[in-house]
Amino acid sequence: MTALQLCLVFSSALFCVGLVGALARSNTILVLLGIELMLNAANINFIAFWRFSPSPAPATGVMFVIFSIAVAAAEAAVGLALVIAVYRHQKNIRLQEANRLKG
Amino acid sequence: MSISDLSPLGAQGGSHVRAVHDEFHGDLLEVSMGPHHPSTHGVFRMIVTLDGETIVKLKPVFGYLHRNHEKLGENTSYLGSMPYTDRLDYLCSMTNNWAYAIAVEKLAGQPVPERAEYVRVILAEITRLLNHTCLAGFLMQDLGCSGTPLMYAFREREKILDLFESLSGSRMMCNYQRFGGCRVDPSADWLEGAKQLTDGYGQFLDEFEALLTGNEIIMARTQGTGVLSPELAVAAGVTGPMLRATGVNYDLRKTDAYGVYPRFDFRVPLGAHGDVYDRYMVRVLEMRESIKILQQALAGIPAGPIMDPKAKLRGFRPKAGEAYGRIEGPKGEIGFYLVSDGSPNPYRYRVRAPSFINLTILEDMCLGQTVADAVIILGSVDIVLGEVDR
Amino acid sequence: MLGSGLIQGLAVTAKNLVGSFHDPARYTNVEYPEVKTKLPEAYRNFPFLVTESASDPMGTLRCVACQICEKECPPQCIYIEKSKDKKPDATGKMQLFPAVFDIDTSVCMSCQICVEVCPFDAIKMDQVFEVATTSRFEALLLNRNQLAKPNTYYHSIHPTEAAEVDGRLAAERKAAEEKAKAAAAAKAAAAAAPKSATAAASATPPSTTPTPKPPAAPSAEAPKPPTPAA
Amino acid sequence: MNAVLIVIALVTLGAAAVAMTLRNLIHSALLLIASWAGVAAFYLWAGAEFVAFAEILVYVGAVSMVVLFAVLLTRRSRADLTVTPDSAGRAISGFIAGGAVCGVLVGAIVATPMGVGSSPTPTVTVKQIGVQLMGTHAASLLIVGVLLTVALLGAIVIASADRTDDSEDTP
Amino acid sequence: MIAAATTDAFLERAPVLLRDAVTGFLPEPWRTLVNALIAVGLILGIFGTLFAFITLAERKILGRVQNRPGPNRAPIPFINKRFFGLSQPFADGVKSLTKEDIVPRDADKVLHYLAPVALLAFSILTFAVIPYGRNLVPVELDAAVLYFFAAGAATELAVFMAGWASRNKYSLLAAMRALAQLISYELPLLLSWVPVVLIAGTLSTTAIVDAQAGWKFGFIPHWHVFTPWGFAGFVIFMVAALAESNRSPFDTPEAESELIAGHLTEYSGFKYALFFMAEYFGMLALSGMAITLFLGGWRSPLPFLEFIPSYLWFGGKLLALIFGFIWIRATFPRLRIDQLTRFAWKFLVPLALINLGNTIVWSLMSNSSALMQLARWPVCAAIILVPFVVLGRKLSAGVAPRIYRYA
Repeated sequence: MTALQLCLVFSSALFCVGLVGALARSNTILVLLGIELMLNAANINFIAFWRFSPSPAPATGVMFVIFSIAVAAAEAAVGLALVIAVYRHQKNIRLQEANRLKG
Repeated sequence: MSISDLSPLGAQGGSHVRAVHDEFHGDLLEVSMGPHHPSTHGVFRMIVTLDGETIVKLKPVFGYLHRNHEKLGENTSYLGSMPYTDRLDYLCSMTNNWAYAIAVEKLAGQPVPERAEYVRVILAEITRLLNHTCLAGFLMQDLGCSGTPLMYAFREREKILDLFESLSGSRMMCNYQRFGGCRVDPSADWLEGAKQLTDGYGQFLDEFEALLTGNEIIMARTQGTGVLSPELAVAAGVTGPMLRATGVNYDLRKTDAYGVYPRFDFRVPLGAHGDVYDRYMVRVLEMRESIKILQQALAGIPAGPIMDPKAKLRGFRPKAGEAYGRIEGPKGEIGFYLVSDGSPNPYRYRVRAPSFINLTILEDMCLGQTVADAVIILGSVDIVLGEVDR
Repeated sequence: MLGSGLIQGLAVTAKNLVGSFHDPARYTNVEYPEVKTKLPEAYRNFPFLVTESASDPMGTLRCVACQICEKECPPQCIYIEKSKDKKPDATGKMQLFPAVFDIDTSVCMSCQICVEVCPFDAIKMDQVFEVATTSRFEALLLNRNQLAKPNTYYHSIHPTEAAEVDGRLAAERKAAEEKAKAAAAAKAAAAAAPKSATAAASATPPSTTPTPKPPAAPSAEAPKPPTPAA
Repeated sequence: MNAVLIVIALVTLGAAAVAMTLRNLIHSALLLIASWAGVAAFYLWAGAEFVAFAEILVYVGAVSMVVLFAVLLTRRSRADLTVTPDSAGRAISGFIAGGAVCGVLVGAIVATPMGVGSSPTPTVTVKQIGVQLMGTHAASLLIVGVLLTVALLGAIVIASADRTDDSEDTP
Repeated sequence: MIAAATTDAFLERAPVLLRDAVTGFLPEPWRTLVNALIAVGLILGIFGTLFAFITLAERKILGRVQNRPGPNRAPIPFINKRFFGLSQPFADGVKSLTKEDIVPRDADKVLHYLAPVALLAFSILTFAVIPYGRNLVPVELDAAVLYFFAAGAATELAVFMAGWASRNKYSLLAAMRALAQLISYELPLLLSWVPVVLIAGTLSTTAIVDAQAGWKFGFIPHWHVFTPWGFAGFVIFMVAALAESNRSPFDTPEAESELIAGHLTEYSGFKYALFFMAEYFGMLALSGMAITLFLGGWRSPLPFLEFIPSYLWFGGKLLALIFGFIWIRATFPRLRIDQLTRFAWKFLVPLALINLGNTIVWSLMSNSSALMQLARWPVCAAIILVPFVVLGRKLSAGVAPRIYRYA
């Protein structure tokens, strides 16, 4: 297996860990963290392809990751704010119980 | 419904508060501050219920230093209670002695020579300097100064304690006043020492204030913190600088005009907001007035006996009756209520301890404030646990 | 402007930092075990019993076991047992003496009331303050052998007060001798009326005035062992 | 070279996997931070220094704090930190879905012939990144800036207490 | 650089020469490794010793400020001389090593154990990129400043771990406070050095120090602190650094009078010592970074003082900043946590942002005529001073000395 393939396997494994977490857990915070892991796995792909591409000059992968991290930070902030808002309304953060649109 | 609506009377018992907060707020955290918390001024304990850092309930617990003071007073001779009064408010033994002596003198109809009255005023005002300086130091320690103001305060306190020691033999437990005068006549050297202390104290206060009074952090921390309304203060029987910081003009030195105080020219500083900053500033200004009183008293002290020659030391049996003697102690009105049945021991002996009564409104001042504020509010009340728990 | 008060505070601390190196008014510390400040004359710690002679402390105790101090002591830390026999005191009068005189210094609160009420100047306040021991009970309970200290020691710690007391005692002794002479001449009865507490009280308070008052020796009344008040 | 990568990958994956199965939320969050640090280590390994430090700064320094804050704010007692066990069905279906995706992805990666890029480690200096950000990607930078601002404001609005609504909505 | 190194005095080159003498005979890959190990050992040794004596100096200075001698009793072993208590740190070290390590029964044992280790590890990591002298930077990184703050950002995690794992209500409150405080002050801390990066055009610490070389008129060094934006940035950086290193007046997480010892309440013995050490390391590292960014790094302030080796200049500046930390601690009381965060968000962050704009104005004006060169001083000073006064007024609204009436 080449280094690139190793990186990609690593990234897909991380993606699946995040996916399983997001699907299997019912705690909203853990679901959010799972999604963060999936985003990180995607970033790993960008870096891996940039690192092993035949012509890495333009540093596009790095740019992508920088923007991706910024978006992930925004997502985490909004997501966790939502978690707190949900908690404020229904006194717990179990995903199944957050089933009302209003309030 | 806001936090301020949770009046201390409405929030009887934890269950009510908990019910309210389960609906509207996050979790409540119940913290037991004390009795071995670094800034509870001894062994005071506050059971504080917190919403985040905001206090929604505060239950003071005291009695860890209870020594049966009043019952002891009923089983000890009149003279024998004098050293015990030293140990009430162990920073201000001189004023405690004086208040007790006044009560007994009232009971027995014992006159006091003029020189002794002057010496008593001098010692009481020096005690006020001592107490207020220490309090400012402790308050700043509670505010988080790393000991600096406290050490300056203690440096000056040391000079005062040296004076006390050379006069009465002990630094803190002076046991100096007697019924009908004072135990020892202060020498000319001693009076000169007191004069030097008085003259130098203004300079120390200037430096102390330069360090603290204009400090933005201190102002931000203390202004608007722990506000006490004059109505509540009067209703709760709060006295002393605590009361005057709310703007109520009540100073026993003026209202009772006991001793030789009417002969001295001094003013009573009053606060306007009743917050921690006012309490601190009123004390600082009071110290400056005390210096004025001291200068006048030291200049005008007459010669003469220090003890009434007819005063009895031993076998002292006042006729049956009752008396309440009070003075303006540094912490507030310190009073002793005595009932005599003609025996060598008082039939009833009761202390009106200013720190204890000033402490009763702690919860009202702390509600809605943060933990950090609770500490400085407690500090600004100026308690000594020896007096609170008795 | 924001920060001016802070800078003022910094200036004060800087002044103290520098001042502590050269200004003795700021740096008032004494490093205790090596350097000790002079104790003021009035300083008091625990009581001791005055004896007339250092060589025979038990024989020359001024204490006559009248038990007034035991009664007046607020924390009741004094325990006295009277002797069965009598021995002559300084004035040559036969007196009782304490067979047991214990002070529990773990209870004593150094209030000096025993000194004030003593009509015989027999108990005085000591200035020894380094009294830490390893044993909580035995070592803090002082018996009369440990408590007895000679008059010269009393002079060394409270010179003014001791001089006054000695003068008064000498005057009393003289008065007693004169009175005894007069009594012998007049063949009067020996018993005197129980003396009032007032005389003792006005005579006892020690004074630190630079000009000690001349001992007001009541020539009419020689101090007698007071009949303990009920 | 590959050994370092494998170690990094195993540590990262292990931390992430354990984090996703733990019942103590604080432990989960802290382990996830470890796994993010692992990802940053991977970036360092790959030569993307700037990205690695940015990852640590953003994830370990900021996102983790927000997560921990959220955990602390949304718990009612200490016992609440251990979340109730999830339903077995949900867990099993999650594993099946995750496993399937993993299988497909790994299969595809292994089966695809990759051009063995034996090119030297590309270097990208901070200056290059800066020039690119301000030049080629200036528009994206602006958009991301706006996005972050909006997200921040939105988060504040969402999370800030609106106590007036509370009274009617509480069951 | 090379030319400078050859003309420099022997002392200036001594560290590098010494290292080469020791490791010069080793083959290449080993040599780098050994050099790295030596660097790590030196940093740990020097800063460990510095930590020990700074704790002593802090207590001594605090003592002198408070008109007392400070610790002066610990004798030097075997010769039994006191020497102003110079061996106090070693006595403290022995004490903390031999004290019983108490872990609360309900504590989260693993985290309780990991927290001090993590804190120390992260704070030591930050030492890697500070240039301690000419040619004396342990790791030459392109994004060194970013690395420094990334490693520093992780320390708050350790504080949280400690507070949470202790299972103590005071510790928990402290953990929450620490999080709020560190998040709040991370922002002004980061924003305050952006102008430096903007002007120097690099994130590398050595390049930033090089950008501050030279003197104007032969006696005003080109340090960033001697510009309006640099001075403002320095002050903001130091205030934020005080908060980041939990020093008075921002020591709310371990507020002694409120929270006993905050997150350290349940720590004893060596773990406590590790925390203590890590906090001082954090303070040292932040001071070192402040020197690098604003105070000209290891450069001497005046040309004729250049004969003093660069690392001594760095050390001198470091000690001066540490003295500042101690002086501030000796003077100020503590802010409340809400005032502290308000100060960060409503005062420091806007000021730092304005300072960033200020820097841009500065650099735009620097390319123009001599008149503009001169004019940029008052202009930039005004740009930062006016907001300072206005924001300060708003921040301290309703807080003022009062006039008191007398009855």
